[in-house]
Amino acid sequence: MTDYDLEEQYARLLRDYREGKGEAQLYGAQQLGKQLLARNVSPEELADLHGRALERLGPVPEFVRESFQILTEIMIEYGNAYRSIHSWRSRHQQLESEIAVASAMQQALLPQRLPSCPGVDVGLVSVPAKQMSGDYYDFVCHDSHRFSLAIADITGKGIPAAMCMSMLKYAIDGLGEMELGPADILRHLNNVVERNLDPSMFVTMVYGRYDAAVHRFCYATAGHEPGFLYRRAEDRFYDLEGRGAALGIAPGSTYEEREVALEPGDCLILLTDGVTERKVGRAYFQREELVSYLQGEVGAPAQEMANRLYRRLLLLSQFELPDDYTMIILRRT
Amino acid sequence: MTDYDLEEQYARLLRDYREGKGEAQLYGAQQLGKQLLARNVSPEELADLHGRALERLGPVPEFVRESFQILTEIMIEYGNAYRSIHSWRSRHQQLESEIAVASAMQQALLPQRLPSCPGVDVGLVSVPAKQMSGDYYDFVCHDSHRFSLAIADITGKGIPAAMCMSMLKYAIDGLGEMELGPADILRHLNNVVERNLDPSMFVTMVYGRYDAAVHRFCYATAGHEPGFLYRRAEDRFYDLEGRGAALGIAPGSTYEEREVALEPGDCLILLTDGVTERKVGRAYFQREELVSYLQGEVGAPAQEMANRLYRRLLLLSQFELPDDYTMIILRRT
Amino acid sequence: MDRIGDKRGWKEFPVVTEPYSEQVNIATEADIVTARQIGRNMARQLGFGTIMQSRIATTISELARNIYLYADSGTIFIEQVERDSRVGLRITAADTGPGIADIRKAMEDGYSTSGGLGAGLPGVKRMMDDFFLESVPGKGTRVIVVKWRNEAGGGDPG
Amino acid sequence: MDRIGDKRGWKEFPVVTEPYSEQVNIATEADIVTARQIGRNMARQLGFGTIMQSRIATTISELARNIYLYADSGTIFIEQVERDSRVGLRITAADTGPGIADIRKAMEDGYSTSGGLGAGLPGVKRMMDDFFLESVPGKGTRVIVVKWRNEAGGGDPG
Ligand SMILES: [Mn+2]
Ligand SMILES: [Mn+2]
Ligand SMILES: [Mn+2]
Ligand SMILES: [Mn+2]
Repeated sequence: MTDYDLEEQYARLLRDYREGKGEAQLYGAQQLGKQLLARNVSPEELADLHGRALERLGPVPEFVRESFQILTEIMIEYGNAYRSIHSWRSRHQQLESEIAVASAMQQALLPQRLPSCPGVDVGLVSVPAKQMSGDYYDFVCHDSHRFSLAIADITGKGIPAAMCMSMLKYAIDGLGEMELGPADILRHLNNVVERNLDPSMFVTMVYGRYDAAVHRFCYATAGHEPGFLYRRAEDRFYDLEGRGAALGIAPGSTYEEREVALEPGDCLILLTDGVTERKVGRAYFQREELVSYLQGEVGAPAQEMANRLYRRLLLLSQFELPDDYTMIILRRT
Repeated sequence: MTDYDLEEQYARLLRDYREGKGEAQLYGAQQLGKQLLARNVSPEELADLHGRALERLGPVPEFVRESFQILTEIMIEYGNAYRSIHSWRSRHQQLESEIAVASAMQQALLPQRLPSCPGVDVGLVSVPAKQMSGDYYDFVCHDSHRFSLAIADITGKGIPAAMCMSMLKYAIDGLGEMELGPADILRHLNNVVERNLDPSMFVTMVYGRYDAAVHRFCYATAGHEPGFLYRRAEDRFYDLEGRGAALGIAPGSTYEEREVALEPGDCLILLTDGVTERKVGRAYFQREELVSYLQGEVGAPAQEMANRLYRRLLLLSQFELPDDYTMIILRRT
Repeated sequence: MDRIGDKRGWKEFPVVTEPYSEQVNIATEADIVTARQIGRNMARQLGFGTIMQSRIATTISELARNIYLYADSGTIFIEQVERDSRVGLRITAADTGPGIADIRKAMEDGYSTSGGLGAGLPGVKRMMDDFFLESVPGKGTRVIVVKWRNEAGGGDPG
Repeated sequence: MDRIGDKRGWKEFPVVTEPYSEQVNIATEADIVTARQIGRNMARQLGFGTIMQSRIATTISELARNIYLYADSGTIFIEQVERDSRVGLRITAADTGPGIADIRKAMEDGYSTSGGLGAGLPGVKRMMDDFFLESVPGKGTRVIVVKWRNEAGGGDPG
């Protein structure tokens, strides 16, 4: 379409509107607006176009004609704003594509399979609030009946937390062959985090080892949101207590190990605070409310239970996920 | 300022322009445009404002008056584009602030001091092309006269490369206490990178150990841009050759160690391809041209030499830095 | 099912004042024009300024065009509402179309490839005060927006 | 010293055709108006369309205001230029002001805090075809832009 055609189309629209004053022409105007935008016609060109189209409709008083000089001049500033959109958009999309790659790298650091040991059923849901996660989890199988697991939350979300997560991964990997106990592992990780991370950042973690031969879970906690122990016999939930400073708070922190034994039907639920910290309407969700949701789903296979809880909690907060969400469920079958 | 005042100000501007038709009023219009933008007056409101202001100047024909209904309708689409700027901008700024934090974390992973051993002078310049670097370097002092160094380039730039860099850092840290030789270190790192990185990504690296007691540099190379050896006696530059696949290309790659002895005044120059890959005018910079630049600065203290080269090369490419730039200079004094 | 909206739950949505409620089935472009016209008239009666009348018509246009282009059938409801002694206009678009697969994406600027920069739901969301979207893939989509009349009778100037 | 510009080196910048060259020292706002007027007239004589005339005046305004606001003294040069048988208008702003500390930042949108969204050098860069900036902290700044006349006599429509 040439400029001349555009001017004619525009004048016709004005003429039709003049004759009918109809909503149809106003609808046509909106659609024309979309076309003009798609053709990158700037706001100042539109103002100028309007002035030129008027000339075709009737005798335009001189003061009206002149006024379009002023309008065009003002619209150039709007045009500068308008032209900056492309620049903002392309800068943003450049970053987004980098983040997509980094996010795929991060996914590759996470274990691709859940441990399968006789008599214990494992479920996991981990969903980042943004593209990159600041929650971390890991499973390491030692032999046919023993595996270790870690669940951690790094202060903050997004790119910085993700960078820290990859650090944790390699620090834990480096300890792999040493077969340290949970408390020693946290002690070691505390030193790594303390040495390498900004003082304003820290990491909370539960590190534990499950022995499916005796169904005992030995774990240590570093400032992490307490998990839950479900006792089937009593049909009751207990907090999975633990003490110890978060990683990166102070050098030389030590951690204590605790142990729980699971009876058939008992469950361990480990989580990050993204599970509990959600707004429901105008109120905050309470840990006690979470228990009632857990109660509703307990008994299902671990993965199904984890999936259902995620969906129910997401619905509760109208599909907003303000923090990374991770839940691990161990269920003695 | 009320809407009424704005309308009056606008009408005055139109009236003044009508009377004087002066550039001064057009300048005033531009400044008004800035004001209106600063006050978040949308393009459709501006179109409407223009129509209302006209009424104060004289008898506006009905077809002109009606035409502003159409212009306003079209401008709403422009308004939607205009309003999206804020959203693009805030999304972008959110990411930028995350990247600033991550970039500071990354800086903290790099060695804060250069090694100081008797008889060898060390210089370094490392500048990322974007906020986050995909070049990596490290110095580890073993004792009063021995230190190791690494220089590496991760495929790509930006966030993904930076994530990979933090992985390298911890993988190397984990090897710290084992005192492996350069070839074994590269062999080990190759396995880490191969296991954890997307097949499309790889890392080139030179890892070397300098012994200032005998002034020998023992190194191994993984697909990295060759460095230079400057022989003072001959006043000549040699390529610092080395063979070996880049890290992450194939599992089980092995690397060979080479050794050079430095005489007083000899220099080793290690670099990433960001030093050589630059456009000058329409042509690409040649490695031979770099030698002539090196020649011009050799003899200065290592850090000064590195700084001067960086400035001269940057000027050459009109201050564009398309890739991360890293240069390490070792000079036997 | 996937939803996006403000923090208020569904039940807190404003009460409809029955007498001022209209609905238009959207099957042709002429229906879009009809819906726009009704919306513009109701906006005028409620005392919205001319620009806000046009923004409301544009909003109806966008929602109705989504029905026209992507759904077999759908309806636009336009109602006067009140909450906390404020008066507003509520527009509901409900269709039995394919639904929106990724709501988060649909609410991002630049996602709609059709109409260029100004198009789609993010623009509607910015013109209106309240925005609620609910979509079930394979079943349909419902978008509800409200524009509240402020004391001066117009809308916000932004 | 810090520079930003297109890939062409300085020496490749277009040749000035002597007769059409003007300069205005910028000390007051009236000088800004004078420079705009000269630029607009020259643009008209060279056959640029009305919108491009206004964009050229706006560009001169922006560059001259930077001198007026931030530098002790400076000059705007406006010249007709030719290259490869194309005709253009070149505007040079040279001042002995404080210089720009971080050129990369100054060229980013949203950096200028003063004039809101449309302000500053990124906007000028987008309106013109060629852009070259050179600044020595403590010594001064020089900005050179060129707008080429296309066959139709206007500028690009973007
Ligand atoms: Mn976190
Ligand atoms: Mn959290
Ligand atoms: Mn690289
Ligand atoms: Mn490189």
